[in-house]
Amino acid sequence: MPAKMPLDAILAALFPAGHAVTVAEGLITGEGPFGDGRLVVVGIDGDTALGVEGALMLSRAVLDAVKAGESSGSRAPILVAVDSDSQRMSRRDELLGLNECLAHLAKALLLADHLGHPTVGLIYGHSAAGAFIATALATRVLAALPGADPSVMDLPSVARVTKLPLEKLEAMAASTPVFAPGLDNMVATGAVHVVLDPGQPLDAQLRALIADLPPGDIRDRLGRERGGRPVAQVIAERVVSQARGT
Amino acid sequence: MESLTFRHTTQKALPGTKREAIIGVVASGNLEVLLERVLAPDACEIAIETAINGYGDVWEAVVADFVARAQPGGLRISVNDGGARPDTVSLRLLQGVRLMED
Amino acid sequence: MAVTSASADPTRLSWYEASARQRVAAFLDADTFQEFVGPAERAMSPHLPLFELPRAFDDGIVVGRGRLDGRPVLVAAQEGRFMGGAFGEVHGAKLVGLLRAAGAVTPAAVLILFDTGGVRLQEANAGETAIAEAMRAIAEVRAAGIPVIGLIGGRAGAYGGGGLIAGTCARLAVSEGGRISVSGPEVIETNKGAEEFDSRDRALVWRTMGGKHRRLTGGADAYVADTVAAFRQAALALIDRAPAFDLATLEAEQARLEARLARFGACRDGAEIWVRLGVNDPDAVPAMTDAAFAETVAGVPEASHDAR
Amino acid sequence: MVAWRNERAARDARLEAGRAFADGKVVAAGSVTDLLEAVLRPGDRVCLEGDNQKQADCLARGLAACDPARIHDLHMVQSGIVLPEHLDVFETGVARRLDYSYSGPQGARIARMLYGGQIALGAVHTYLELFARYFVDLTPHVALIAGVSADRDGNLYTGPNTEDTPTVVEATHFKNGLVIAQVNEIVERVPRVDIPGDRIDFVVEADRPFYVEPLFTRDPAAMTETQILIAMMAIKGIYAEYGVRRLNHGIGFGTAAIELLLPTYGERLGLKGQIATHWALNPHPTLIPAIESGWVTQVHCFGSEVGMDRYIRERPDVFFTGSDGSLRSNRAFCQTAGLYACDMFIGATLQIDLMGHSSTVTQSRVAGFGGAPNMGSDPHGRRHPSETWMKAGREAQIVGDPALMRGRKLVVQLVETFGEGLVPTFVERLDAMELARKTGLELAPVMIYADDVTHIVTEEGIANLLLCRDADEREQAIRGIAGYTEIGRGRDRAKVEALRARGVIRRPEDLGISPLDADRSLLAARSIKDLVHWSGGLYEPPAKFRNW
Repeated sequence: MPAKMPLDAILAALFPAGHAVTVAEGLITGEGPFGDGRLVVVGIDGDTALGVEGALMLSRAVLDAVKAGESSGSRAPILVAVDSDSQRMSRRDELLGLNECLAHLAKALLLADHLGHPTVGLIYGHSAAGAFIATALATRVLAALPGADPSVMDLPSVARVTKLPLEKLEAMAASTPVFAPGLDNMVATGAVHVVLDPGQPLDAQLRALIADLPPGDIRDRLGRERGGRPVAQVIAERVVSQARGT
Repeated sequence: MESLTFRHTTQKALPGTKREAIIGVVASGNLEVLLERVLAPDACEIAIETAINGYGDVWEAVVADFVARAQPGGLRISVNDGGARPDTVSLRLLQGVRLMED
Repeated sequence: MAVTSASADPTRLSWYEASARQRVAAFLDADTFQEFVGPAERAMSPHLPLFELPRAFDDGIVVGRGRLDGRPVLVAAQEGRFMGGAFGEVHGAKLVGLLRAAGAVTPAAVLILFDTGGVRLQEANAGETAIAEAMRAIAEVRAAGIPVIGLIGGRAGAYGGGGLIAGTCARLAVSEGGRISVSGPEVIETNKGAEEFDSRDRALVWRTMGGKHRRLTGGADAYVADTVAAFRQAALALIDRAPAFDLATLEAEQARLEARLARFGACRDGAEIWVRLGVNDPDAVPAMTDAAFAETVAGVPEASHDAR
Repeated sequence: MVAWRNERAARDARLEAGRAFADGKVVAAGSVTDLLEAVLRPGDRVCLEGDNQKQADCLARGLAACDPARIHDLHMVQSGIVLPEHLDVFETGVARRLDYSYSGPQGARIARMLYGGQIALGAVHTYLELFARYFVDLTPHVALIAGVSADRDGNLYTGPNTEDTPTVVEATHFKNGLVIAQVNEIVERVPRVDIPGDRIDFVVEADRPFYVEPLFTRDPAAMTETQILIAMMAIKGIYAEYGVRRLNHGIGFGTAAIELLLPTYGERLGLKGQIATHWALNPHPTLIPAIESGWVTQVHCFGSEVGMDRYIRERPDVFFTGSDGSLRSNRAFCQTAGLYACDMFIGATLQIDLMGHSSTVTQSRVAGFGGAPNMGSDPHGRRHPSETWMKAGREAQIVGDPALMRGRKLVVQLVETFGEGLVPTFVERLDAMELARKTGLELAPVMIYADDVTHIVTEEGIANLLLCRDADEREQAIRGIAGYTEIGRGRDRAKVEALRARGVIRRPEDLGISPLDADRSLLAARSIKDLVHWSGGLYEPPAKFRNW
């Protein structure tokens, strides 16, 4: 597996003229000059687990960007950069309503998108489960860098839950992208739209993505085309067409 | 997993006009039964997908008793089984037939 | 308490006990439900056979249209007993398709009857992606002015991605048995140890993520008895009280959740939070009858809001 | 000259040795092992109170920690092998011989240790049988018992779980033995005196409250349609048919379903007051709806049940309670009541053979007996009539002068044809016989012998074995309700139909019951929470049964 590209290097490549993006306790916020305007960056760095405080801090940053867009009339693109753990697993987080906080973060990103902010996810390290859904997966388009390692659950844990031998799961994982961890499988599923080329300027690649945003949610189509989710699009379309019929 | 199919000839068609019904849930020790009125009035086909291998003769007996008792002529019955006991299978089959008779 | 005969009024059916199909049939106006991609279409999981696992004709979710007090609605109901109601490829695609259809058919509401442990591990990537798709679709449906209402009272609760989808809905109704959470108690215990969360302490589980706790803290907007009729009444009331999906709502939610962390961030237990919310006898909350609990909720301003 | 006081002198010597670790009668929890090493002698018969529920766990830990060089080859004579420590003592050599009754939670380990020869097994008893032997040839030298509280004089309050304690103390104290009690707390004055202080030699204040397992709590949420169907058949085909008023229930889901159907299905059949009024039974939470609906006149208990204490206190018309208000249970008396004063025992089992012998033993588990064989036997010492008993007697009577007829106790096995994991309940040969062969037991551990069984109820029907006139009929009656097990499929269909025509076999439809009506909505309570509601909030279920 290629090495993970560090956040510093990513930011340097995105903002050749410098930026005001900071990382505090693993939470990324800030912005920098981008093309004619600015690029807002939020995210998670350093394999950090996302808890209630972190989710609300990121959602605050997203809503601030939306507010700025309201007043300026210019909808800045929002980049959600992720190298995270899963959601923080603790009694306290659940007690305080982690599901609401994560959903709120996702809703903030979806609202930004709805109001015209281009939203782009960038997974450059690990991410999993609720943290992934609330961040990078809540953007219009999700890009990855080689070395990214998204997953829902690692294979030993899958083995424990499904009571299948690890060796068998490993063998199955080689041919079945639908359950196995790893970037290639998330690409095949359609969750990750594109893998960027670290050898080319990142800012240009990002600008190209923003210029050519898909019109809506095309992840199930990608999943069918790439073979990682063979039937989802067909089923969803069948539901839509039956619902539209009388 | 094991697939089993049984075909029976019945003495009569199952009364009622309902085209389709489903009962039960696939879970441990439980099953779902999908009934469709798509066959000739004296024919019944029962296709089973079961999670537990090696009980073909028990299924055969359960199905034969069910057909003799319910006379489900005209029905194609499809079963997804999560390892239900024979009495649960019989019960679900009868519950399904009752829905089709409505 | 329900002491009913087999032929009793189906709306008195226990929500917790009922199957997804029973819930839908008894929840909607009688005989109005029309299913999309029904069981006879045999839209089953293409992946479960690899794991030697049995499939279900509906992949554990029922979707379709019907009427609620005469108003047209779209409805999805998860079957918590099949694979824990978990999101697989087909399961998730059916929900996503229903939500996308809402934009075209403009129902009075979309109702999601949650009963899920989250992502189906055997189809984890498909399930996780479908959850993201569903959340995006809900945002679009809500932005179009159509309320999306979640109902939670099944045996599997609303866990994992299910908890996130629930948090994306405009309104939520929950019963005592309903649980809403991201990580389940067993998952937390497995990862962090029994000192962090003893999953066998059921009372603790419910104080942490159960229906009463969620209602008192504003994590759900209605608390209902465990009957289909009660959920139906709650859904009808919530449809007309759904907040808009706009900046004002999300700013209000941001403030609401920040205030929650500030006030209760140091609490270790649900009962501590209830005290700070002004509940006189927090130890009595778990055993409270539905009526007494409704009275308690009425005295807690934080429980009711438009910030979701 | 013959010495007549050797035992008394030995007892006094033990007492004296023990006093070094006591303040009066009171011993600190940390000194238990020292105390035991002082008072025990190699080869002693020791009763370590392990009841069905209440466990002298602090004393068990102390005993397990004894130095096997000093204390060894003990002969344990106790009803329950429940805690790991109960078997640890055999691994260290502290104990060698064992006579016991019940070993549910340790059933697998005890089987391994029996096969491995680590335990010299005397016998697996029924409760009453073991209690009886305490007074004849298994009298303990030392008894280690458990109670809720004691005063400094040793007056003991057992709490609602009195269970075996009076019997054990009676046999030990009055025959020169030493009694050591662990209590949760030492108090100025006990709520009531269950055991007078002069029968208690040492009192240990335990480091934590004694362990009690909620053995009798069956969650209505887990009851299946099949169990409900079987319960409906039992109520209509047996309780109503024989007018069974005085009875004992086993602890399975089937009988719990019956308890929950009394106020609904039973009410509908007009049976209130006609059946199930007087009970020998632990305080089953699932009996609450029937009690609250006025079905139950009285209940005597073997022991208590976790969470039921407050409820019982508020229902003294129904339960036996002390002057302090809490339940007074007594296993020996309740077993006797079940044996002689009940007209029916109904319970489940794991295996039934073609004659109707039943056993809960499998080759990998030796669960022991507990009380079922007493309850589930027809006592030849009974001399009082009842309608139920006489009707059963008439059905069984085939020869002789009717004036010399005696009644029969109903012994009913309530089973599903397949158990967990599709394991058939009906078998050609009981696993118990293989176990007996492998471990060299003289008696196969049969739970209930065929000649005691009067009825078997499965989801397929009721077999009335009283009406069977020969072994072949009996076999076909059993095959005829054995469903799709190999035994069931091996039936002679013509013979089975003939038995059905005679009423020996009755199918649900013969009883006017449709399997399609067996619905969970018939249960008076469908969850533990419902039981709490029925009890008016008095029932306090343990955490693991809560869903709120």
